[in-house]
Amino acid sequence: MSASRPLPRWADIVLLPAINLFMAFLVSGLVVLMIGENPLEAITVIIYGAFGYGDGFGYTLYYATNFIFTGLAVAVAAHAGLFNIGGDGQAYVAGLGAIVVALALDQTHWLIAMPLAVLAAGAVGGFWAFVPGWLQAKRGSHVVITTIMFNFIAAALMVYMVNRVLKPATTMAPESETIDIGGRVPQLRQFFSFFGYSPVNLSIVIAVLALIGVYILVWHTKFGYAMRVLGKNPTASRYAGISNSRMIMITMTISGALAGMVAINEVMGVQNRLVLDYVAGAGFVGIAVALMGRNHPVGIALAALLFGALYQGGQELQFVIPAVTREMIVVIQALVILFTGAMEGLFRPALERSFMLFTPEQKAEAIAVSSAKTEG
Amino acid sequence: MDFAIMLSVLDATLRLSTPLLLACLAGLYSERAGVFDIGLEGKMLFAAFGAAAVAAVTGSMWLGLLAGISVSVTTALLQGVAAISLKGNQLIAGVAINMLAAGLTTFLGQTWFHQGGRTPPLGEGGRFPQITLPFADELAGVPIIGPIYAELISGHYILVYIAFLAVPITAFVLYRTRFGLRLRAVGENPKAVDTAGISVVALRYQAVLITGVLCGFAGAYFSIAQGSGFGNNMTAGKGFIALAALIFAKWKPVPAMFTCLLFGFLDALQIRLQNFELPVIGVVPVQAIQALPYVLTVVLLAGFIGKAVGPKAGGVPYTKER
Amino acid sequence: MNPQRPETAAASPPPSGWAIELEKINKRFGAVHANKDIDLAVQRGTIHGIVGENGAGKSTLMSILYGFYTADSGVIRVNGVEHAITDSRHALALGIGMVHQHFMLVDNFSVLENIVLGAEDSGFLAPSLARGRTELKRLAAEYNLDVDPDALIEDISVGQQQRVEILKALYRGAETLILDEPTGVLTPKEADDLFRVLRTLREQGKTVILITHKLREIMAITDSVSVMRQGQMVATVKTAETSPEALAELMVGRHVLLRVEKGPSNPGKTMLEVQNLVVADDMGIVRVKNVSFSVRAGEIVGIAGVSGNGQSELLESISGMRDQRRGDVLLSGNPLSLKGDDGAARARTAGLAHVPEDRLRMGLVTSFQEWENAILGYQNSPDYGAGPFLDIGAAKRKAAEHIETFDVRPADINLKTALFSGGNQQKIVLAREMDRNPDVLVVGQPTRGVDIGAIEFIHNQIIKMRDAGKAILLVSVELDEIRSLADRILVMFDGEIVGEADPATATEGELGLMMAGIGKDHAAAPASKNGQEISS
Amino acid sequence: DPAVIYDLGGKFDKSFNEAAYNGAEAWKAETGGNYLDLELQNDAQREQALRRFAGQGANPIVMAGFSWAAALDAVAPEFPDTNFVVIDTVVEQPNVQSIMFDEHTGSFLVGALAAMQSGSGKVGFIGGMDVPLIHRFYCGYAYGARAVNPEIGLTENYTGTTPAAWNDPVTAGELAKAQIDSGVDVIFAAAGGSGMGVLQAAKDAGKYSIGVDSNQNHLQPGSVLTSMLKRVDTAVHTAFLEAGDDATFKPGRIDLGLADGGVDYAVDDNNAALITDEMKAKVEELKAGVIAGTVEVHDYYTDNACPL
Ligand SMILES: Nc1ncnc2c1ncn2[C@@H]1O[C@H](COP(=O)(O)OP(=O)(O)OP(=O)(O)O)[C@@H](O)[C@H]1O
Ligand SMILES: Nc1ncnc2c1ncn2[C@@H]1O[C@H](COP(=O)(O)OP(=O)(O)OP(=O)(O)O)[C@@H](O)[C@H]1O
Ligand SMILES: [Mg+2]
Ligand SMILES: [Mg+2]
Repeated sequence: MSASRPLPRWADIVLLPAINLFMAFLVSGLVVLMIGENPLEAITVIIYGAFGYGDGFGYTLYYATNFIFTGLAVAVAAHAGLFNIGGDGQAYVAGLGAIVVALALDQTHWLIAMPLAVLAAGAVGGFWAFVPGWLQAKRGSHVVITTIMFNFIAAALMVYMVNRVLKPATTMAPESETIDIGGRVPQLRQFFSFFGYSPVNLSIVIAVLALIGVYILVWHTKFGYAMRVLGKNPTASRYAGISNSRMIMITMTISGALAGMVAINEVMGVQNRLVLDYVAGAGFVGIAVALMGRNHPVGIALAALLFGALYQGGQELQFVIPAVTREMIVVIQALVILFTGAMEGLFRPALERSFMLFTPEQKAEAIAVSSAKTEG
Repeated sequence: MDFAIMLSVLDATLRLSTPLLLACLAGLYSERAGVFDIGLEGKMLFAAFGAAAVAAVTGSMWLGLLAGISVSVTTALLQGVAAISLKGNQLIAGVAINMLAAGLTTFLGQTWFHQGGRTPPLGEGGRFPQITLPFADELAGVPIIGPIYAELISGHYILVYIAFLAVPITAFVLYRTRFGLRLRAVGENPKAVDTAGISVVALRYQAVLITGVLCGFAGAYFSIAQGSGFGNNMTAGKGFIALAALIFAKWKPVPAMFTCLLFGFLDALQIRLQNFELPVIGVVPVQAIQALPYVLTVVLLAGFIGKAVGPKAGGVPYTKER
Repeated sequence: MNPQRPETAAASPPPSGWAIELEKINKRFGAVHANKDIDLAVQRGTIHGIVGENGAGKSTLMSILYGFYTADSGVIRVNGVEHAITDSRHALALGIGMVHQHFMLVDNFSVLENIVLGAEDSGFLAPSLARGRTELKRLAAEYNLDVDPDALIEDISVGQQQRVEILKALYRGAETLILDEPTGVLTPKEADDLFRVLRTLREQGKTVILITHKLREIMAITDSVSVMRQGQMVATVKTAETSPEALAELMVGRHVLLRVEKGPSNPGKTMLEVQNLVVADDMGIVRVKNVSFSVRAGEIVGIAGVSGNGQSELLESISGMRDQRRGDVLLSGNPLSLKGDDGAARARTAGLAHVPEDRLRMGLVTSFQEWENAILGYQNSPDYGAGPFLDIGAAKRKAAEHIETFDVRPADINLKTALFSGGNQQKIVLAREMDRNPDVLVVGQPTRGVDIGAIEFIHNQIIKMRDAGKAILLVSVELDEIRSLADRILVMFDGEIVGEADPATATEGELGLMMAGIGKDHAAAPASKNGQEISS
Repeated sequence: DPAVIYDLGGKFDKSFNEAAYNGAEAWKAETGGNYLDLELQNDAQREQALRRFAGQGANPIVMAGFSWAAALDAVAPEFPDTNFVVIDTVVEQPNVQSIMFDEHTGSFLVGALAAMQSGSGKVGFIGGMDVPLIHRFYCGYAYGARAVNPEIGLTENYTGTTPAAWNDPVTAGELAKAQIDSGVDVIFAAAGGSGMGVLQAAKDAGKYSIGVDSNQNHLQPGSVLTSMLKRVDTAVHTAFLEAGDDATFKPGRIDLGLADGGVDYAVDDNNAALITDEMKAKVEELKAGVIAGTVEVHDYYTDNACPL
């Protein structure tokens, strides 16, 4: 037991997650079996639906775009030791920034509207996270509670704004006016017909830039260094002359601004208007994405893609196998989180043991240990 | 506000704070043992479903309650395996449980009852009645005390009384028993517990089991007391509010009760303030009133509570070197 | 005595013989062979010392005996009977108790609760607490171990906490008591008290195993001593038949100078000045009360005192980490602003370097790689990248340089800092703080838990800094260290500087009295008996 | 094959979407034909679902819910040969039929019944999500109550401001209890799935409730005074029968009201005992008046206000 060695790196980051993912699908397969459908067919449909054709892949990417933003939001805060549960609310209110700019500038050109909307959405989302950050830094209020509370407050605020302020008198549905073409983010399909009618849009470029930006920020800037010191050891960061309170406020603001980018994708890229509850829980998926991606941009990109694929593949499943309900999709997603996130250690010991038998010197050690055990 | 309305608000406060209180105490046990639990919501939802499903089929509220508790305990065990034995991330375990509950309850409900995930409405016997305490009717006429006893104290579901009874019991267990001493210790310094020759893992499992039982009560309250039957996602985020209450109360049972009462009160008040007209401003937007409990929580937290420092070893799986 | 103890315990041990025998104990941690074929036998009713460099395997061996680790192979005999000790409960049942290097106490519990934890009589606490209280009173009388049973652990001194650990073991009926570096955190007075307790234990027939880095403690109190080196047992000798020098050589494998060699100081202009400083702690309690002193270039000023008398707050205030209530800290004549929570950065800019008291809590981020810690506090320096960017190459080169000059082992800049031994961690901090050629160096507890080889090195580095004309403020609870390094000694008691002494003339007794708050104005009392007892 | 796409509430919401489902099922039972259906998970799937079904050749495609306007506006021109039917909102495209219900007039009738039934002189309204559509329900209800008793006390509450409000029986139940505590004894629940909580609370307190959309009289027999019917089921059924064929398909806006039975109040065995002949006579008189245009019911949509 004592002599088990850490797994080789590739096994740790590729093999183990693959086994866990396989387990998740195996258990999901049982659920599919329960309703009398063929699990193999189901998985084929999911994979085909998510990656097999342009439209489907486009949808996968569109969902992944949201999850990258919310995942990064959680991750950035996590590096500074802060648990931002408020990504949902931050993304939601950021819609105000996006819609105001988009509607104001929709007679110009997206090259003007989009950058300004990014700033506006970032500012509003950032502000919505800054306040909990400020309360934590100055008043010691636990950021976990305040961000949860701010999710609820955001929901109330947005309903008010949409219904009483943004909704034109002529529309029935609670939604803002529609953005004209000049205020919309171009769709990828305008450049690659491959993507069919899917809503994936240039926001994904922002997402990729955000991934790279966060990587540089966290590991290649002095600010990121300070952030990580704070996250790992707040006493040491004070010792190092880092202003913990300022770091908390700035980090939360960055985190909120990242979450706010969901508004660009949704409001300006897909819906072309502000609708109620357009975030649709992406903020919470972001928590799972960040945790599964180990708070690293590469991991987040992969996890976001996985969840995007599950969302889109799940939708495909509903089309192809009508017996599959949307709740089953949620169950499959939950199982993926459970096996690849929470129970990732399930197969580690077994894997470690089998790896020990691979190289001769480790083999000798393994034998020595097991014989020692029998002696003792 | 006149006396009758006040009674009505306080009466609703008790009803609304009960599930919060049960969930909050549930969370208290595992978090005091060093296991963070954001899966309260999921366990309650599972329990609500299990309770309603069994109560609907058997027509017995007691079997329903038992089922709710068993389902919740099983879920707690699954979470325990992930968070304690497999040393997985406790937060992810909670997130996974919540999602699993959201999906699986509706899915199973639909598969079994074909009512869109709902369970059939419960008849007599399947749902907890409101208990009239002795002499409630006789005393009702007595001024002040009468109505307070008859309307506020009497006439609740038995689970309400259980919830409030659980507070002194929890306080007693935590501060006056061997188990409580060890529980508090393992959340602060598991290594100290280990070197004292007590199994950290066993203790944490026990704590998580109690969490499961209490979440079972809370879930059952939703579906077979307050409601009559299970509805999709009927816990509606109460698990998170309970968690906030737990932090607010600094992980202590009696403050937890007062916090839950406060949250319940704000909720009850919110419901009655929807058309409230302020002198100058006029009718307050309903959204503002609905946001009130949350805003107030933030304000109170910032103004009065200050830093909440949880059990030191919370969130960290215990690894024993061998 | 203790109903929790099963029958397996040595209820009536044989009158003489071995309390503990270890044979061919082996333990590996991955590639590290921490214990190699270790043999050790400890006579009942004696105090047995174990010495060795950092990482020699001492703690591992004792953890095996206490059932915290399981040996890969080997035999353990207790009172001549072989046992496979599976866990701590088992070890306790065999009458083995251990006081760990890092205390295993629950900070927000009372002393009584900590003692009773795990040895409760019944499901309800009240009877256990009542019995604990009486038993505690008895043990306190019998072994001279006074503590307030109702005090919270976080409120009592480290020395008191250690008593609680010992009481915990005795309460459980320990016949053999293992102490892992018990004096590392104690003041001389507290150490004296501890040794008195240990002697009492020996008189009562108990067996004590003592791990320490301080050879004079070995010489003063043990009956026999074992030396470990790189996982092996290299010698076991009667204490009476050896000397500190011989032990040191056995430990390190080379000759070690146990004295600090330094020339006279050559003070220049005042670099650090503290004026009427008043500082409060996190709870708002005033811990530093109107302190004034100054440190000049080229001198080492030592602050002696029992820990918890305001030294920590003083250090934190001088280094910019803690806001002052009143008064000033002047660096090269300029007042240091402590407003906000980034005063430490301003202090560094003003030429101050700070080696913190607690390297793990403050001075290092243990989950970082070594190179990342090599720039902690200096992360904003242009040396480590222009503008907002961090030049990792430059940081790594600097880290490699530190490792080279300070002989940090293993010499691996990419290793996680937690995996370095205490001594090497301390070197990492020192290298970082000394490297910037600061005008003022503030050092807290530089050699806590560090082996003698490393102590020698660290002391020499500090002297070198002084000789290079730096102003050095040294805060230590080790009187020996203060006396051998400082050019002037200030004694701190209850938040105030209660006296100044010349290290050349002041005796340990005089200093000890001042540290206890007696003879506030002038230390004139004769050397106390306690002081002499352990001076070698 | 025809297709129906439910809104986010899900097909078994015991209310609006479920009514659409029932219409489709009725068509299936009647004709033996097959239909496609789909539940949405999020807003982004609207266009995807429309294209998917249209691409598969489904005709007609029926959508339930007021949130379809934008998606349908975008997709309808892409499939000129497919007929679309949307309920509760208006989309002006040559191949789209928009079905609107006069919720205000139906609510007017149940409001009148409520006022007649009330012994306390106070009636209540509990809406689901606080949106204009539900205000329209309320306004009709209030006018109806005032029509029979100008002194009637009215209390208006909403379970919430997010889509979760459609599915929050606990809050709805508490609102009902609060209204009952303040003296209200008849409550109209226009709250989708949340209405269950209102019906339950009224039953527990021995008061009366009014159901919505489908006939909910059977849910708490003897306590549900009546239900405001909004015949989404009939609309879907009719659409399935007629809209698939261009010969019978009628694009443009269609308003269904009292005259054609699109909205109504429900009387069946479960509540026959509650509705006295006198009440029935009065409400039928009002109904005739509304149809004839002699009784005016304010439509919230006309000015986004409910001047009482
Ligand atoms: N938990 C562990 N995991 C892996 N290796 C370990 C662990 N603990 C100790 N070691 C290894 O065992 C060796 C012995 O460590 P141990 O703590 O026993 O040394 P020590 O003699 O007590 O040192 P010190 O004087 O610093 O306390 C170390 O060199 C280290 O390599
Ligand atoms: N978990 C571990 N895995 C691998 N090596 C370790 C581990 N922990 C410690 N070591 C190694 O153990 C050696 C000594 O570590 P040890 O823990 O004994 O020092 P320490 O106890 O911190 O020192 P001190 O007692 O002086 O504070 C170092 O060489 C370090 O690299
Ligand atoms: Mg050690
Ligand atoms: Mg050590």
